[in-house]
Amino acid sequence: MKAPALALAIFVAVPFAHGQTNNAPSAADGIAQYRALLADGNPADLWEAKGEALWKQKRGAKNVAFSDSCDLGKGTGVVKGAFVELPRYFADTKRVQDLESRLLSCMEAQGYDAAEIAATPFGRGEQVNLEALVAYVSAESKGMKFNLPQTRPEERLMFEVGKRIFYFRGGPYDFSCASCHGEAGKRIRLQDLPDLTKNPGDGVGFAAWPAYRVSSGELWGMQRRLNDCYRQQRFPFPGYGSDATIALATYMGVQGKGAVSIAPSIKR
Amino acid sequence: MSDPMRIRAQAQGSGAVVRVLMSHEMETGQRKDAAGKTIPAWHITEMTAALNGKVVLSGEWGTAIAKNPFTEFVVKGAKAGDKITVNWVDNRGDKRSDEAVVA
Amino acid sequence: MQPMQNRREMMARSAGVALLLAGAGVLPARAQSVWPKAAFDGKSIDEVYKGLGIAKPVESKDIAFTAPDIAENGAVVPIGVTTTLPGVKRIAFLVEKNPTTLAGLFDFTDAVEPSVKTRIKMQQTSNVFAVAITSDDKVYYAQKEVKVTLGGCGG
Amino acid sequence: MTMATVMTTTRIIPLAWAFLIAGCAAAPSPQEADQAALAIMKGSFREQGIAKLDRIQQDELQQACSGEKPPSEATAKRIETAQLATVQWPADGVYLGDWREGEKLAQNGRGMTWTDPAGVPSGGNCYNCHQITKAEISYGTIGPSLYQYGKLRGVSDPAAPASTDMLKYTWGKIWNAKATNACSNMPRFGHAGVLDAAQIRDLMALLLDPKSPVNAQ
Repeated sequence: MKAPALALAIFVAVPFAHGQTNNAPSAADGIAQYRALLADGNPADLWEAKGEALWKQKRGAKNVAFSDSCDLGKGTGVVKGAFVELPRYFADTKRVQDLESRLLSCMEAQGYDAAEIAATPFGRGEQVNLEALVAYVSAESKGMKFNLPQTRPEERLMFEVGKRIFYFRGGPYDFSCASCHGEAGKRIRLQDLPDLTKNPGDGVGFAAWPAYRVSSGELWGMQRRLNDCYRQQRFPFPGYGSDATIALATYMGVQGKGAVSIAPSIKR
Repeated sequence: MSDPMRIRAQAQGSGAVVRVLMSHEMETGQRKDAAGKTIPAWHITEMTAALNGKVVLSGEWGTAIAKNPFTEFVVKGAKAGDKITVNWVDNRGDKRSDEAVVA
Repeated sequence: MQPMQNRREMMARSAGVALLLAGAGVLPARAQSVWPKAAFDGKSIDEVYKGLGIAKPVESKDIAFTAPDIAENGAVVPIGVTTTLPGVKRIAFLVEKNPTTLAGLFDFTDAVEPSVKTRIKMQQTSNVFAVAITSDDKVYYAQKEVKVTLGGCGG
Repeated sequence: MTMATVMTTTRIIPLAWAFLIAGCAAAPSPQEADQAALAIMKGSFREQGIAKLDRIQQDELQQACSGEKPPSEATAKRIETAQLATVQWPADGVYLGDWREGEKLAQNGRGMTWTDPAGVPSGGNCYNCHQITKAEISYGTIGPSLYQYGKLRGVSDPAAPASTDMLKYTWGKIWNAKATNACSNMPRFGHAGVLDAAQIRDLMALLLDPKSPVNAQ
């Protein structure tokens, strides 16, 4: 949580005029005001705390802690700064991996069955722990700028693949990611849609996830975010940690180079 | 067992601003599960906050307090190093107590 | 009649707190439950007032009640209240169009500012009330309409 | 579900890497990236509920409209002609239904996701992208505003012969938006079987009936 404003001034910091609620601009103001009020105490904090404990805890059949075993790209046990450089290529798995798929590899090294966890529905079993871990790992890079490596051919291929998947239209509605996120200044209902074909700016789009989702009261990582995008696109189900989702994350992360991460944020 | 609370207490002016996040479902009792059965209400009923062991604020809550409740209040005269303790109990009798030191 | 009911309840509460203070070093848990079931069961503003044993409140400009004009999601509506009224011991939050009207109550001692922020659920667009009760049983309120909208795809 | 579709473990080397011959190329060629993207799409999804894998088998239009840039004018024209031929016009010549039902459909964003049961009629999703009535402030802006749609287009009497062209244009737009704009963001509601003719009549009434709040307010 941020440092609170002056004790009794806390309720006057609402810079929006009341009274006009029947046209679009003031509706947008109203939503901005709502979000400002919410940002003040983000329940993602609860996941962060849990994730930090999990990171340091000896777990799995091999009884090892991530702090002694998990390399997120910055060295074993290093968390700070790792999030804003993912997805990236990992030599041990010979894959480009995003945060969630990398955490799965680390869990596999602890003795867990990664495929089984990937197939577990969101919000159940070890998926609950993954949510806490993504909250913690992302929080440790809060305020840092995205800077995904694009030095290896595998990383460049994933960017190019991600771009193509972003524009891939399918399903009964002919939707692609670009249908909603290909132009600036658009919204669905009252929800602003970041233009993800460019750098949408600090703390927007890729730089705003993981996030606490107010609607479900759950912490969503990018994997779950993309999963629900594809559900709404009327596509079939993207596998957790599948290459299509990692390619998309690579595309968005590279496009967002230099954007400041505010994750874990709070979202509708 | 429930997850720990997050309590932040920050000295400011002549007191301290305390912000508390609790981990709780706060189930309304109005929702139905996939099988159409009503999910029973499950919510925090009472909370207290204490400064150095003395209750300064308490709350009685119903089902319409949002999931993972957030509470912010201002304790007069609290200073750095003072202890803030927060307790809650829910309608199943589960309870939790956590504390933080004013920074 | 109603104020008397309220006084009884306040006395019961004071007794609880006194008991607690007597046990020095004990964790500050309530000695007994004070959860006012009748008030929380209330399905209208009037039923809640009755359940709390308070008279109909009068509107006061000395209660600063903050709530968003529009809530993007009714599941979490951030609200806050602060007041310059003297002797406020309790603040209640009521949502007129929720299935049960009373969302929550906060009880203040002299050791805290009469000011609190919380988050409530709203089933639909409704008036929300912040009702302040003073130690001499005077009752005041402030209100605000919050529009609950559908923010996303709705699928 | 099959575990093989979840490419998360170190045991499975994704097919796409086969395109990185010897790993010496600094950047993949566009063709390599195209092939890798298709292979990865194929390997990354599984069916769930009513959402089967045929949904990522693209038709010609979807393929042509999946580029960073739109297709050539000639291709677009050819697609539009083919799509126009798919439009099924109301057999009885009745274009308008009940605007009240249309408003409900416009509000409804459900249908056809993997969490939707089979056989439940879909909504129109209209407010997700369009302003429609003055009363609903929660509307999207991906599509143009449809507020006063009929009024602004001079439809004061939908039954009058002068209105026929506008009725047909609007019907065609809802049935198959790609008939007039090859890569439109709008779904092909009639053609794709999202909405049936009766539902489209109700949406038509919402837009064109002078008594509908779209035109009357």
